[in-house]
Amino acid sequence: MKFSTARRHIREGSKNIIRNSWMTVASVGAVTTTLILVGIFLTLILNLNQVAENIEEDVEMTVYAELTAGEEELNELEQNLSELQNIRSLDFSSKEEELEKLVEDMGDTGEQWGSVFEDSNPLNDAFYIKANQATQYKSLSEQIQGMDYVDEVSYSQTTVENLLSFNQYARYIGIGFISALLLTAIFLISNTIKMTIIARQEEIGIMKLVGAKNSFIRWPFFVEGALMGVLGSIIPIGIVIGGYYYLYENFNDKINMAFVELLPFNPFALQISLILLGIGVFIGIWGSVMSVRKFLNV
Amino acid sequence: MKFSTARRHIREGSKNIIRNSWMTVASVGAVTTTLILVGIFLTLILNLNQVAENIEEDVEMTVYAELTAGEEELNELEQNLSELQNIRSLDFSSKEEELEKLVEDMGDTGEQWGSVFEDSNPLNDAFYIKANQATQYKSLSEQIQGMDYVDEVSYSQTTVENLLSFNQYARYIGIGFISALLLTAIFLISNTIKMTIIARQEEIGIMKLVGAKNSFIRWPFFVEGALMGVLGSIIPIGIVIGGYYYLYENFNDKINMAFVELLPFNPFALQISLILLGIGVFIGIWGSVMSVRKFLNV
Amino acid sequence: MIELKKVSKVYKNGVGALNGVDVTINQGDFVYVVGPSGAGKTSFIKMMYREETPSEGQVFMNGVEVASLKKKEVPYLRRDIGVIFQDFKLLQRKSVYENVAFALEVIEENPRKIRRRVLSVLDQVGLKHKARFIPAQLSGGEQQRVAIARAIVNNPKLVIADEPTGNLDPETSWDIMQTFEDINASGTTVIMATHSKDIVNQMRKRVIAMENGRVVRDEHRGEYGYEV
Amino acid sequence: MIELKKVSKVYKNGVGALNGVDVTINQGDFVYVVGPSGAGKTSFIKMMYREETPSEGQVFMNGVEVASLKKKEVPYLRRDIGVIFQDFKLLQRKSVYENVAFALEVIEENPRKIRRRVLSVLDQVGLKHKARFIPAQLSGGEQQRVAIARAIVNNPKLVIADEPTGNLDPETSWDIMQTFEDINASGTTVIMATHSKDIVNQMRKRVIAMENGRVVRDEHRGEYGYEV
Ligand SMILES: Nc1ncnc2c1ncn2[C@@H]1O[C@H](COP(=O)(O)OP(=O)(O)OP(=O)(O)O)[C@@H](O)[C@H]1O
Ligand SMILES: Nc1ncnc2c1ncn2[C@@H]1O[C@H](COP(=O)(O)OP(=O)(O)OP(=O)(O)O)[C@@H](O)[C@H]1O
Ligand SMILES: [Mg+2]
Ligand SMILES: [Mg+2]
Repeated sequence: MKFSTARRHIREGSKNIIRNSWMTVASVGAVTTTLILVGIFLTLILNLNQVAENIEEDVEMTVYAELTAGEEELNELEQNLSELQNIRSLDFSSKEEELEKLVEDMGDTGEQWGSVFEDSNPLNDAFYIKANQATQYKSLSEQIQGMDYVDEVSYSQTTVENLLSFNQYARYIGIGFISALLLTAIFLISNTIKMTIIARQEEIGIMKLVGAKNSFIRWPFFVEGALMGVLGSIIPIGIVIGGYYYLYENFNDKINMAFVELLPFNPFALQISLILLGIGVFIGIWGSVMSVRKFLNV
Repeated sequence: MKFSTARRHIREGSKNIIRNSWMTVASVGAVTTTLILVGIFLTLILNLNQVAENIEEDVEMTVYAELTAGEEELNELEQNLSELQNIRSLDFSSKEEELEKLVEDMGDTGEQWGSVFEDSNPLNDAFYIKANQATQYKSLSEQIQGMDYVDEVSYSQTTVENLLSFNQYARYIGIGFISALLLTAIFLISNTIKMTIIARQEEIGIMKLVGAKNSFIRWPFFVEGALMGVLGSIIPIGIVIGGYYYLYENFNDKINMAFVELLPFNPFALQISLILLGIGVFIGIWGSVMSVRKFLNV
Repeated sequence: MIELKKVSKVYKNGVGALNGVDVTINQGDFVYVVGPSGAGKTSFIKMMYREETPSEGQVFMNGVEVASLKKKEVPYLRRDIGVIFQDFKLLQRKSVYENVAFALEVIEENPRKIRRRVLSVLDQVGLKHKARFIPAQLSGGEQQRVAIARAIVNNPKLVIADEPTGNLDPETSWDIMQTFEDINASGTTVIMATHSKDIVNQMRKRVIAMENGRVVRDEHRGEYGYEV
Repeated sequence: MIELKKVSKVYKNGVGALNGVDVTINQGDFVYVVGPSGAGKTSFIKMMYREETPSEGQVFMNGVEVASLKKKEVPYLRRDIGVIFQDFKLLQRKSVYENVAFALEVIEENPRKIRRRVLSVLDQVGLKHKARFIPAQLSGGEQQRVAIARAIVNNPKLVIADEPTGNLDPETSWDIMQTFEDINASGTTVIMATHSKDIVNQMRKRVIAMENGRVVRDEHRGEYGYEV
């Protein structure tokens, strides 16, 4: 394609946007509506995902060493533990530290007990382990239980598993929903664009009769589709970013539940804008491609 | 309008559906897609609403009579209570019955205690009250606390209030969502229909030049819109009913949480079908009206 | 009776198509409108059925000023006028039969009568055997004849024909002209814009010659020509 | 060179438009195609630029069988042929200038050349002053001249004109015919379907007369007429 032809296609595509003002409004409207929905859902799901990850990250496993284990044995155990795969962190906490924590947790009564136990500490030395992924605790715990000098491995198994399956479900549903919404959007928009093209079926026919190649006819439609995608994503981006900014400024501090924290505005706003823009442009072009193809074979 | 003319409009409208097969597919497709979403959400929200109502219905308030109150005083209290407004049920449970319940609840250890307390029952006579609506417990409890012979009024205040506000939010969000979805659907579909009419702008212009009144032009479009609505609601009705039937048959028994129970298939399927059909027809006609008007003034 | 009083028309894009046109046409007249391409013939005609309204001056149809009609009244004006448009303006999605029948359906004519009348008019223009076809399946001349059939099907008091024989061979043209003569003889006014020298010169009628939006000649039993 | 060998065409709806047509047209010929409405003139012409393909028989353009062309090759065939369609087929959303320029844009002509050539052709058909208008703002005859300009703008080797003077007054018609003579004199083949007796009889050329889908007469320096 010559440079002058490329310029012509871009000019034509942009002109069409203006000339078929009515159709443009309709198509852009369809893109806008669906992208708003997509944007809201995406924000919701990305934040929920973050919450889920926060929760998963907080899970940890405690390995209690046998009471009889001496320094050497503890070192060996630590060595063995550190050689495990899928481990993100490994911290040692001696029985004295454990006692301190216990005393602290118990408050007033704790102090009395503290002095009682100072000499004959009944607690175990412990290792705190975080796995790379919450799904790995089960197998880790099985491996560790087989090691020497291990008294007990404790991680709230059912909690973790419930949590995991809940998160899993939430993600599946979220992904399913977003996909359904995107499919709907694509369908509706290609539908809309198809119709703008049906309305120009005659025009396309004439172009072909005058000797235009299919690609020559197609290009301005691509440009038009992409432009409509861009136009259609402006309002959704505005709404999502504006709404998120409002939420972030006003509610992030007030939400006092642990784990629940909105994704920081700064990279998130840019990311979601780019995603929405990308989807808009993709849908616009894709809708054009699909529908022009239909009528180029006339 | 003459009868023959009415018949003509219906015939024309139906013919248009077939003639503009491409456009029909596009419009019906848009109706279908959005109605599927609406259908799924409606099902979800109606069921959630039911759950919320079940929960609210289970809330009850206990009024403990003073330990010193004799039969006469209890009768007076019952009289006073039964005169309260907004009360759905009022049951009396004597201190002996209360003890029996307690013993039962406590299981093995209960039996020992039962015999101990048989002679010197430390429990109060109680009245169990259900309000018409969960929101009324607060004011009811205030009224009752002012009555004679009342020792204590107990209803888990915070639980009820949390529940209420949760249900309230859930409903608002649900209604907001459905409305947004419906608006989207209406917008998209009137958009689509508008475009089928843009494509027929020329046709409409010719009709006017040949002496057709606006109403004459409009009617077949109404018929067409209504038919497209009907066609567009078939698949969503099928999906929602089919899916609900499947869920209902397979999962209703397995859901063992209290309060959570799917709405019975039989009236629900019919109701949701009628709602979807109604929305479809309404959207179809409305889309036509809106868009024809635009072009009749050409 | 049709009266144009000092009618001028300037289109939105600034083109002046009519310029002080003063013409009176009586019921039952047969008038040719001739003139070079772009002279304003079609614009002149459009004033009568209110596809366009004058920028200046007035148009009276049977004493009623056309520009003052309410929107609701316009269809009734048009029903009394059969127009053969220069570009046919057929409904592309409807069959030949339906296109012609449409002009009767809008006046809520009885269905049986519609059928009889449409078939008879299609026969008259020689297209009865193509009644079920859609316009795209017809030749240019056939489409033109459908437009003619639609214009005359409801026996209007005025027939306006804009270049009605441009796509017809001489013989078919003469048949159509005969039809116009017949309906004119029965009292219908006929106004016909044409470039056909042969027809104008052989069927001597009143000739209104236009040039640059002005009437440059208006002769009874005139000849084709416009250069003064 | 154009060769039609025993070409028959039956449209999908069962109408037979061509029936065993055998015609050879040499490069540089000037050919009138005449015949009554619905004779098959337009169908005959459509075979050459492959708007339609024969149901039977073959069409060769410069030795290449048209029906055997791949879809991709069809545009190249059409670029060598300038067609004036009976119904103009102008792009309604584009200006006069853009309509004419389109035929040069598709062959990726250099933009400056496009501009020069388009304006010169518009001048030739007398529409330079309306270059910025869209077709709906033109009179019938003006639209027809835009179609003519588009057909000749890229100096095609073959010009096919389907009733190119149907909406033109006699004088403009003669101007257009002069243009066709000129391009024919420079070696371009011209094929013109027409109902204009005057033109055919005064500019004596080869005449192919059709009736009911058959060629009933094929004479050099012939006259208008088809009834055998
Ligand atoms: N809708 C319009 N908008 C702008 N200008 C117009 C419009 N219609 C016609 N014109 C211009 O008005 C002038 C007269 O046009 P009109 O169609 O009346 O000519 P005409 O005599 O019918 O010509 P022809 O014989 O070619 O059909 C022309 O110059 C034309 O370009
Ligand atoms: N696309 C089509 N589908 C079906 N039939 C068609 C189609 N095009 C033309 N016909 C029929 O084929 C026959 C020849 O049509 P054609 O257009 O070739 O005639 P023509 O000689 O050009 O007539 P005119 O002088 O009226 O333009 C006609 O009877 C017409 O009805
Ligand atoms: Mg005209
Ligand atoms: Mg033809």
